[in-house]
Amino acid sequence: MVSSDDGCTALSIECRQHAPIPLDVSISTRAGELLALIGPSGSGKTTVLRSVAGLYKPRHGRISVGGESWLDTDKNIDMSPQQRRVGLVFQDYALFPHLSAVDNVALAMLDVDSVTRQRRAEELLARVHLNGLSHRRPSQLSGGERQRVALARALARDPKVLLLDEPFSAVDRMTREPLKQELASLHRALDIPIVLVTHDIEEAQALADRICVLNKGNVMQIGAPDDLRLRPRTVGVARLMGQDSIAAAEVLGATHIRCGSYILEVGSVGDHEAGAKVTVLFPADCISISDVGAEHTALANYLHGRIVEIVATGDFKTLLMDFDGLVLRLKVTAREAAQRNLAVDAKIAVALDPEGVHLMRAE
Amino acid sequence: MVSSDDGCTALSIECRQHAPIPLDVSISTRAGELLALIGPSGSGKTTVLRSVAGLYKPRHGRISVGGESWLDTDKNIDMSPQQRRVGLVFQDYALFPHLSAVDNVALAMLDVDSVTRQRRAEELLARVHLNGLSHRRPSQLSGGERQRVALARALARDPKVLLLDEPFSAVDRMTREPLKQELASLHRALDIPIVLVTHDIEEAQALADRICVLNKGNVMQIGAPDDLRLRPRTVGVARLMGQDSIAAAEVLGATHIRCGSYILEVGSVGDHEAGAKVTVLFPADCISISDVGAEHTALANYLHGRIVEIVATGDFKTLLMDFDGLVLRLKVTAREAAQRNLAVDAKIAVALDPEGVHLMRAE
Amino acid sequence: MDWQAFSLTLQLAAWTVLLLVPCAMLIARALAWGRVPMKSGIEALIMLPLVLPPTVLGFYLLVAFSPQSAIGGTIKSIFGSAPVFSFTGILIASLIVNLPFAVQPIQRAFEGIPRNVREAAFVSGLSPWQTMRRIELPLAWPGIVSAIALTFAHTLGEFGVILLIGGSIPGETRVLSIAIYDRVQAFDIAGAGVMSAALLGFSLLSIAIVHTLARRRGTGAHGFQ
Amino acid sequence: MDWQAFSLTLQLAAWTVLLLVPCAMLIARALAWGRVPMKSGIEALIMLPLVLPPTVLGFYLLVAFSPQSAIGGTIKSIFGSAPVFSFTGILIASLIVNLPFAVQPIQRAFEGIPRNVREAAFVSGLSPWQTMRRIELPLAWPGIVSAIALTFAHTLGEFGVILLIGGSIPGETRVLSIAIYDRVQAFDIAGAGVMSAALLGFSLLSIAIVHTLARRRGTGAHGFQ
Amino acid sequence: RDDKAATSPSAETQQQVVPTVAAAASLRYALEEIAARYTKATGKHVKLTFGATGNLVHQIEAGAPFQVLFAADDKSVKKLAAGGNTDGEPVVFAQGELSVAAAKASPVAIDSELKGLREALAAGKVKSIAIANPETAPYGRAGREALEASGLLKEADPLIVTGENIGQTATFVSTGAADVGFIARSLAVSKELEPLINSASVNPEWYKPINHGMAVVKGASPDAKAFADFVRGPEGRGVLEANGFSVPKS
Ligand SMILES: Nc1ncnc2c1ncn2[C@@H]1O[C@H](COP(=O)(O)OP(=O)(O)OP(=O)(O)O)[C@@H](O)[C@H]1O
Ligand SMILES: Nc1ncnc2c1ncn2[C@@H]1O[C@H](COP(=O)(O)OP(=O)(O)OP(=O)(O)O)[C@@H](O)[C@H]1O
Ligand code: MOO
Ligand SMILES: [Mg+2]
Ligand SMILES: [Mg+2]
Repeated sequence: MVSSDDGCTALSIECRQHAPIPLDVSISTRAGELLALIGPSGSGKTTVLRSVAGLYKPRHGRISVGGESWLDTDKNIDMSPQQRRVGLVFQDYALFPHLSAVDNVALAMLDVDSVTRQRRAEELLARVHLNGLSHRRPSQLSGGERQRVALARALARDPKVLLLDEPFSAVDRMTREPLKQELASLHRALDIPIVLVTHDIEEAQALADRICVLNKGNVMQIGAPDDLRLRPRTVGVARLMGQDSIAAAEVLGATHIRCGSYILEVGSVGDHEAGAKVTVLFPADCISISDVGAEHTALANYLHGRIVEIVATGDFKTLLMDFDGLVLRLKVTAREAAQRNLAVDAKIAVALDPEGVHLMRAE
Repeated sequence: MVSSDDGCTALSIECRQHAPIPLDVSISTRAGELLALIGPSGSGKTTVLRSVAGLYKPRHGRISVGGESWLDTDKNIDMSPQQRRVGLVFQDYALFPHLSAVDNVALAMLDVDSVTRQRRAEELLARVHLNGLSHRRPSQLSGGERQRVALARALARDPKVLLLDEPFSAVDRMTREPLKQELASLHRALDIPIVLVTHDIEEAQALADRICVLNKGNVMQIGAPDDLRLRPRTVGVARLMGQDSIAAAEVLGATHIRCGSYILEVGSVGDHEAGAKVTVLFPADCISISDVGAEHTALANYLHGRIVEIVATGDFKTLLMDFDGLVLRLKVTAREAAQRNLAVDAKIAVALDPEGVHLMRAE
Repeated sequence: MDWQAFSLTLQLAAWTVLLLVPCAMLIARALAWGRVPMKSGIEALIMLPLVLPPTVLGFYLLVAFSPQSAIGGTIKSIFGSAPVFSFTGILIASLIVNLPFAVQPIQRAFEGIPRNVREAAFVSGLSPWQTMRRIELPLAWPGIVSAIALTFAHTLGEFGVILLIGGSIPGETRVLSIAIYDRVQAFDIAGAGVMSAALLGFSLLSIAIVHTLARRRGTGAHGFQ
Repeated sequence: MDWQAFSLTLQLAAWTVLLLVPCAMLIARALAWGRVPMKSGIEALIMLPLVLPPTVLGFYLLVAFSPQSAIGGTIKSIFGSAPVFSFTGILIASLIVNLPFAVQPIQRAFEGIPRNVREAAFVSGLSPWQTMRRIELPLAWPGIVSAIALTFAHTLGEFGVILLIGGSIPGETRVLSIAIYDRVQAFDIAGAGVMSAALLGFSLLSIAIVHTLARRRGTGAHGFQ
Repeated sequence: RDDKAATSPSAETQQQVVPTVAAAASLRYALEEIAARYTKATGKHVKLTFGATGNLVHQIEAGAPFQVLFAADDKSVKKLAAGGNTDGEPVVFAQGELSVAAAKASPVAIDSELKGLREALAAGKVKSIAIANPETAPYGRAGREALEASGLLKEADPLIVTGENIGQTATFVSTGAADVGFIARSLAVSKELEPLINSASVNPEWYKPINHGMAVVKGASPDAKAFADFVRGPEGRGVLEANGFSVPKS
């Protein structure tokens, strides 16, 4: 069973079906945990949220919150969305088109008396920085404004679970920052599980306690952000997490692999046998730029090659480096790039921290 | 007049009105230029795109493309959306709900014979990585899948201007990367202006030739990405561009300002008078971490203080540093943070490059 | 001008709308979203009164309502009189005849409400009843107005069935359409003309009012974006 | 069973649908989105045939169509015969009577199409005509089916107007509803029953077919998400 | 075959060959029988259309292709003639008799002097009395006169329900929807209605004679005129009398 720790598994989701939308997920979160759900487009993230909210019923499934069973297809339990008390931000907002922003929010609090309701709705709108627009209809609001009304509405219900389907996708950085802080403080204040679907890995890493990676309806990996970033189980997870320095390699022994023309030392090859073909990830953390010319060639994991391409994005530059066919990508600050005179076609040398190098099953 | 360079201003937009949506923009782009339009939620980005497409008619306006006048309220010219030949990705996709993905795309090519049309529609869908889903209806597609159908449809028409309203907001990093590359190669291949509305500054910086910042319907600044990042005209622009190291200061002379308890050397104070109150931005590029303890105190722009907070997001850590009340934010790679043993409450010293420090009007 | 017939006609139309439209909303909603078994069959059944010539329908109702019949007899034993030749009788007939006019437009309107807007209501904790009152009805408003207008107007003009089961009793069953027909039959073309004009003017007025209402309350209902 | 009346009725219903529904689509579309001056007035005017008792309408049509009148005379001088007491006559009457049934549901359906879907069509280069054919009509399909079903069914059962201007001439104007009424008046209840049952069965069948069609083509039309 | 003819290209000529005749509802059974005999005797057909007299007159004035009108009264044919729509003067070809009738299950006893009705009224057992519209249908007018002459009108008036024409009034009575009614004897004695009701002729002194007028419409064909003559001829008279009409000496 899932709730092995102390019985207070806050949200536990199990869904299994083949068609029409393939699903095979089993996720459980602790109360007060913020779980980010990421995965390629069409991987079933929205479907999982809808299942939790009671808007989609998987063929086989068990969903429980704080010990209360919301869905159990074996026992024929299926609570209605109303009974489930979730706050859900729809990917496409799904605002009530005939109601003003404040009424959209107030309507989620029908159990409260009408004066309090209006006041609290206004407060919630202020919290998502929509003061002054509360009497506009959705059709008179911009995309980002609509999304924030949807967020306020989801919070209004005092939910037992908060489900956010890309709640910040339509808002700019300046608007998003305070919203994220709202979410973080909410997360601290409320002792409820929050599931956040997002395409922004940084956002997921910054906000989430754990990240769950979905692909084609399957959970690829679930764990702390750094776990997924540094020790992804598959190449897919690695790429989703923004890691691009990936290469094919062969296991040589307990601490060595052959990668292109290099023999590299690694912390551990895990349970890969000698001779096994593997895929290897070099997380940015384990790559450090050395000074070229210094004769460290004897040193383990010292590579030298050439800069193939430099892509500048804002304060950072992404280097594409070729070490005899082993291609690594590294993001450095513009400052460092300037100090080191990094330029296309310039020679470059890097040292790889053996502990950081991560082996995965071959693709 | 706008088209001063060589008469080949590809797209020129002028819109002015007070109500219901305040607008006062004047933007012109060159053929083949990719212009990113950024700005807070509700600043009028969608409205500008709609005006160009002919779906919104500002009170006063002139819009012309490649010398052809699409709108001129003074001369009573107002071409229909059909005549204008734009490719537009709607913020909310606006797919035809009764048609399959491939038919959605094919319908934008009615001038082509039906066999070619189907083939090209399938090609376009493949280009946005939707192979195999081409016979699904929008209601059977996930959010990101829908968005990509919308992108394919916008490309189908062989447009004279491409207008993209957050075309990647609903797709994950792995799906987005190739799409961005599609866009970049399209941008190189097509000699048409592209206007991209986005909330992702990195995306804007990576893809755009120039960035235009809108706020409340006004153009705040328009220029090359680095221009905006390093020399924003206002604090608003700076923050939108992701720059957070901002402080109040007083101009002392041609090359010096007082900022908190420090007197800092700057490259130039521009046209700010001595004694003027200004707001000063320290772009990340001009901040370098020095070794603490080394007695550089005499050196200009050498600050030492304390690390107040470290926020880890993926490969990076954001340091919040306090130098006697002057608060700076700096994003460093996790590697650098480890090498330097950066930790909360540890002492830290930084040097500020006088050339990088940027002065703005006081807020 | 037969003012009594005029007021009777209005009463009939008003009662028909008042009684029928709420029922029609429930039926239409069930047909739009409910898992109704044999949906097509039921939909066809609702269309039935539209298909049957009014006099045929009238004849069957006459037979059913007469005090000797099972239905008429039962009603008589309960209410003291059979529904034939009474206001109650023509009201029942009018309800039956107008069923399709009331149900069809409302059903279409309900079907037009996006699924996820209703889902949002469920998730916001609105009971099915609250969802109906606060979300579905306002959004279906234009369709409901259509139904009200069609039903009201059609009742004003209803003739065939009432002719058969009404018996043209002044103040009880002689509605305006029957009165007008009488005038035509009696070659009193002028009298028929006056009454027709009155009916016409009144109907035009009420339809215009209802439509204006529809536009007012319906604003934004079409603003799905 | 009066097969002649049966086939005549079908022809009338078919022609009515065929001629009326396309016009209704144009009118409904203009009312839904066009800048029509005096929209409320026009809408009320379209509702008019619904309001007027069929016999009143029939009477006025009778007067208007008679060879002595201006309209009837003109038609006679063009087509060689006045439209009264002919198939053409009852067809014209049927078109007028059914106007509201055809326009209302289609108008509601057009109004329900999201604005940005139409805008997307414009931006995709579809001319207004192509937008109508490829986007609006498919999306308004359920409403159009409603209109077809209402019009077809209502014509099958139409009685009052035809009674007045048709004159019950076998093979020309004696439609099924009139034939049934005739049987009822002749106390040939069995004969009326057989014909009613036939009419009923046929209508139920056609309505069910039309509704199934609606569901088929309409799939996804409500999938706005 | 009849229906074939109607849809064939020669429908127009066929219709001219077979004249269309319009008649009031009260004449239905008598005229159907006469038409059958006419066909038997001459081999020629007529098409019969029945309706309310008022409607039929409107239709003829509007150009309906009816060639002869047999009305339920004499006023309408005179009106038609005054409008110049007839060929020759209208004539009264039959006189109708009024019957009082009730469904077999009705609580009202039926007799010529309306004693049963009087008792039932006194006992409050009558809820409705059906007559045809007195303004437009002569049998309705006669029914009202009979109630007045018998002194029952005051009590009966609130209970009166009116049918559009005499056929519909008979429907009210035969279905039991109305407890009692005044209808044409020609209908009351017809084989369709007879088994359903009890009926009796009303004392003829209680109402003014009911004259059925007939007119040949302008432009009628010789065949139509021949049928009109046949109705007034000996065979027609016989059938009319057998169906409860009396035929005036011409
Ligand atoms: N009605 C349907 N019938 C069949 N397949 C469907 C249906 N609805 C959705 N799908 C498919 O199910 C898969 C999962 O959809 P879902 O919306 O859960 O994806 P998602 O992870 O939320 O994607 P995105 O990030 O693009 O929103 C998609 O591949 C989609 O095409
Ligand atoms: N019909 C309307 N009436 C009045 N104001 C409107 C209407 N439609 C939009 N607005 C307002 O106009 C402003 C600009 O809207 P627009 O959609 O152009 O913003 P945007 O920059 O695209 O925002 P976002 O990034 O959130 O999509 C918003 O403040 C919005 O509230
Ligand atoms: O059908 Mo009549 O005109 O009542 O005898
Ligand atoms: Mg999704
Ligand atoms: Mg926008």
